Amino acid sequence: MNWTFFHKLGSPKWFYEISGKWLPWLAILAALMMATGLTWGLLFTPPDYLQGNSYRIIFLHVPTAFLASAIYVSMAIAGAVTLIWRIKLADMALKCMAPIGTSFCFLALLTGAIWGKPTWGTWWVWDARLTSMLILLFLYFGVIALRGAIRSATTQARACAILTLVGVVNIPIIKFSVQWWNTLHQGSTLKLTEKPSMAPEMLWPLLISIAAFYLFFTVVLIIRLRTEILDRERRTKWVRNAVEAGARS
Amino acid sequence: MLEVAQLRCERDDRVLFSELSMKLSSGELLQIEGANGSGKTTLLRILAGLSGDFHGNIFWKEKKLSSMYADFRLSTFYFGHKPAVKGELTPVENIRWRASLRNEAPSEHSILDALEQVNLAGFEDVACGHLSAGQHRRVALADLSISASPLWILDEPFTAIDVYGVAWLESVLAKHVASGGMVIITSHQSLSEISGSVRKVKLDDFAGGSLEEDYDDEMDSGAFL
Amino acid sequence: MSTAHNKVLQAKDVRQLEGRKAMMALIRRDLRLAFRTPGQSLNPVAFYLMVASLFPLGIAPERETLSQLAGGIVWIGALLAVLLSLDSLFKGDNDDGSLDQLLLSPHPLPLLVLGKIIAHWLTTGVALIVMAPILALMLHLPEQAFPALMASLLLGTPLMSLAGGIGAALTVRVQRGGVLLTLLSLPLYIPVLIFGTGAVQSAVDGMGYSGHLLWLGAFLVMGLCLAPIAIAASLRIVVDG
Amino acid sequence: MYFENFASLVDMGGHGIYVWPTYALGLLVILYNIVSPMMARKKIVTQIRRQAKAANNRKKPASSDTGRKVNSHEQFSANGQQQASTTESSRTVNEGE
Repeated sequence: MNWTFFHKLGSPKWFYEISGKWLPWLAILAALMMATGLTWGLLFTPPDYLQGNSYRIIFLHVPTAFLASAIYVSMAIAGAVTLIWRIKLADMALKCMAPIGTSFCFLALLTGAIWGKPTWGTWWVWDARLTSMLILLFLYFGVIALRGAIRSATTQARACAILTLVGVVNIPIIKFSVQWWNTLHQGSTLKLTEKPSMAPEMLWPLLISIAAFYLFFTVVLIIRLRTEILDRERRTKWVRNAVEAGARS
Repeated sequence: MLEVAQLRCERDDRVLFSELSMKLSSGELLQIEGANGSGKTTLLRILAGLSGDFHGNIFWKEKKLSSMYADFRLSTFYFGHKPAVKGELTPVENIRWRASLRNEAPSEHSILDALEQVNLAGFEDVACGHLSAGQHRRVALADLSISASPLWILDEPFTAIDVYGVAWLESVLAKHVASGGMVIITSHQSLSEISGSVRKVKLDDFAGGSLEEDYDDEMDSGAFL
Repeated sequence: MSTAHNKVLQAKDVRQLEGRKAMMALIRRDLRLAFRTPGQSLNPVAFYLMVASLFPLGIAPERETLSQLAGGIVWIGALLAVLLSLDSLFKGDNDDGSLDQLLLSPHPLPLLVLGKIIAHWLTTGVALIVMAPILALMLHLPEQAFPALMASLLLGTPLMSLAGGIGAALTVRVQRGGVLLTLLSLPLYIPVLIFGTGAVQSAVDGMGYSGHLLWLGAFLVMGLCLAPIAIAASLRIVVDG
Repeated sequence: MYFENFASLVDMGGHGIYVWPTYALGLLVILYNIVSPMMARKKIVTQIRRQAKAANNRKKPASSDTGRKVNSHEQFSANGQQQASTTESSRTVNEGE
């Protein structure tokens, strides 16, 4: 296999250049899809026959919940790359993904809680999904706090990589045990998101929102990464030149 | 035996040293000199394998150190700033666990003998917590004198010991070197007593160097941690 | 004559690596350390007793209420006590330079780490297990649940020492890392807590609890295999910086 | 549109008080994710510019190359290489050798 591409991908400078070209297009696409998915879901779909209009929260809740888990897994992959190939860019990605993942995890929890009020009549239910989401939030806090507690950038990178790897091994165990615990304690209640079959007029806007949120994540990740690259590579000539060029243009 | 090529080390946005190359063979003592903060301890921690945060290469027995760690660690004795002596244990017990970590099991007799050498006779059964900091270091030095490791990496071993201790340690170093051992040592002490085989590295000669990395090649080290 | 030069050769040929011996020596050393400072090593146990006695004061002293909660209280108390004790797992070795010697040992680091964890379990976990039935009696845990409580703690406490060791290793160089250590360890403890209290609760309700114990056992095997490696890697990384 | 008028859209059959705040929160989180990195970027860029200026003042502007303008964003790589050779301080360090 030709590793040149891989190495190129790992070069902060190359990434900075290429992402600068892609960013506007990705941003536009994300904005368009987000607007489409959410407006469609909010205004144009019929209400759910059981939950009424409150189910419209799904178009926010499901994408953010998906993303919250997916981002943690991506962080673990970035962590593995950091440990194995020591690619700086992977650690930067790990660092930049953490706050985004945390914010989505937080949003998923909040939307879940608000959704619970009309559905279950209470703001918080120790439902298996919400509980695992809460623990995922702790996992995110841990990664961010650990990075904050360590001074050396190299140590930060490798320590956080280990922590996310441990966390990602732990996630399925947590999900499984919380599910087990949940079935023991409160039988099967009305599930928030698992529908036997979703009507296509509800499914389409949901799929579009999910894709839109993934795109949005990519866009804000790139923005954060570009800043992080400038910060960490500030001693290089190309960063100084890029910053000056940005100032003039 | 131990070879260092083009070593470069940065800490806290400062280049401690760069382009440092040196070689250490059997029967040699390498004294590393430098002002405070010049990176002596950092260099020793790198050489001992405690720190991997550097650029350049280290070879052990003509092979890359990273592929030789098992053999290298079996051959190395590291004496750091902190003496690694437990206050709750007696000097004899301390030497025992330290030796077992190096895969050695010294006899009771040799331990007592070594403790006598460092003027700790009579303290064999006293918990080290009752001893002074200097005496802690002497416990570690007693361990050094009976270790079977050929390569000694010693960070300021002469601090906090008296004139008698200095003379004793010098004789131990001389004996080790004379019998084909290797020593890397940081110290302000003049080691003139040890005949012939002393070489000095002035770390200040390698200090500085530009921090500005300018890598345009995509496969350059700039992409890696 | 050149003895030291011979030593170089010996290093490879004669001296067989005896990692198990080194591990045992490390365990013996840590046990000695614990026995010679009994005040410090009993801290988690005292904490355990206090936490457990706060619950009746804070909730209700009635037999019915307490007997329903007893399993959870004993387990949460044990969990918090282990968390409290973890802070010093590698801190002492880091402060006096022993950690460097541990990392420079030719023996496999995961093995030495496992020794440290075993010693930690012997000094805290075992004490907590011994205390548990007394607390359970005070909290009116139904008699039929005692075997489940003991068995689940027997499997759960070493698991907590193992999993918590990762956090302890990552925070060993962090000043006042206690809260961070708690934050890193808690998510790992949640499955243990769920299955541990689950076993006790099942026994209280007169149902079988072997399923819970089997899961705990499976986790323990997994922890024994993975945690020492993760801890060893974490220690090398953190000491490097 | 599913809703017949604005009032029914706001009310959503009584569920409006749950749905609309949720979407407001969602908007907030989205805005946070856009604004916070942009502010961070601004801060870093100012920092780097300040440091570069300080470094330039320290070094004597020896060659005409240092003052050369970088015209466009795409050009910086080629330019950077040229500048490196002229403004690199006392010594160059080659890792590979």
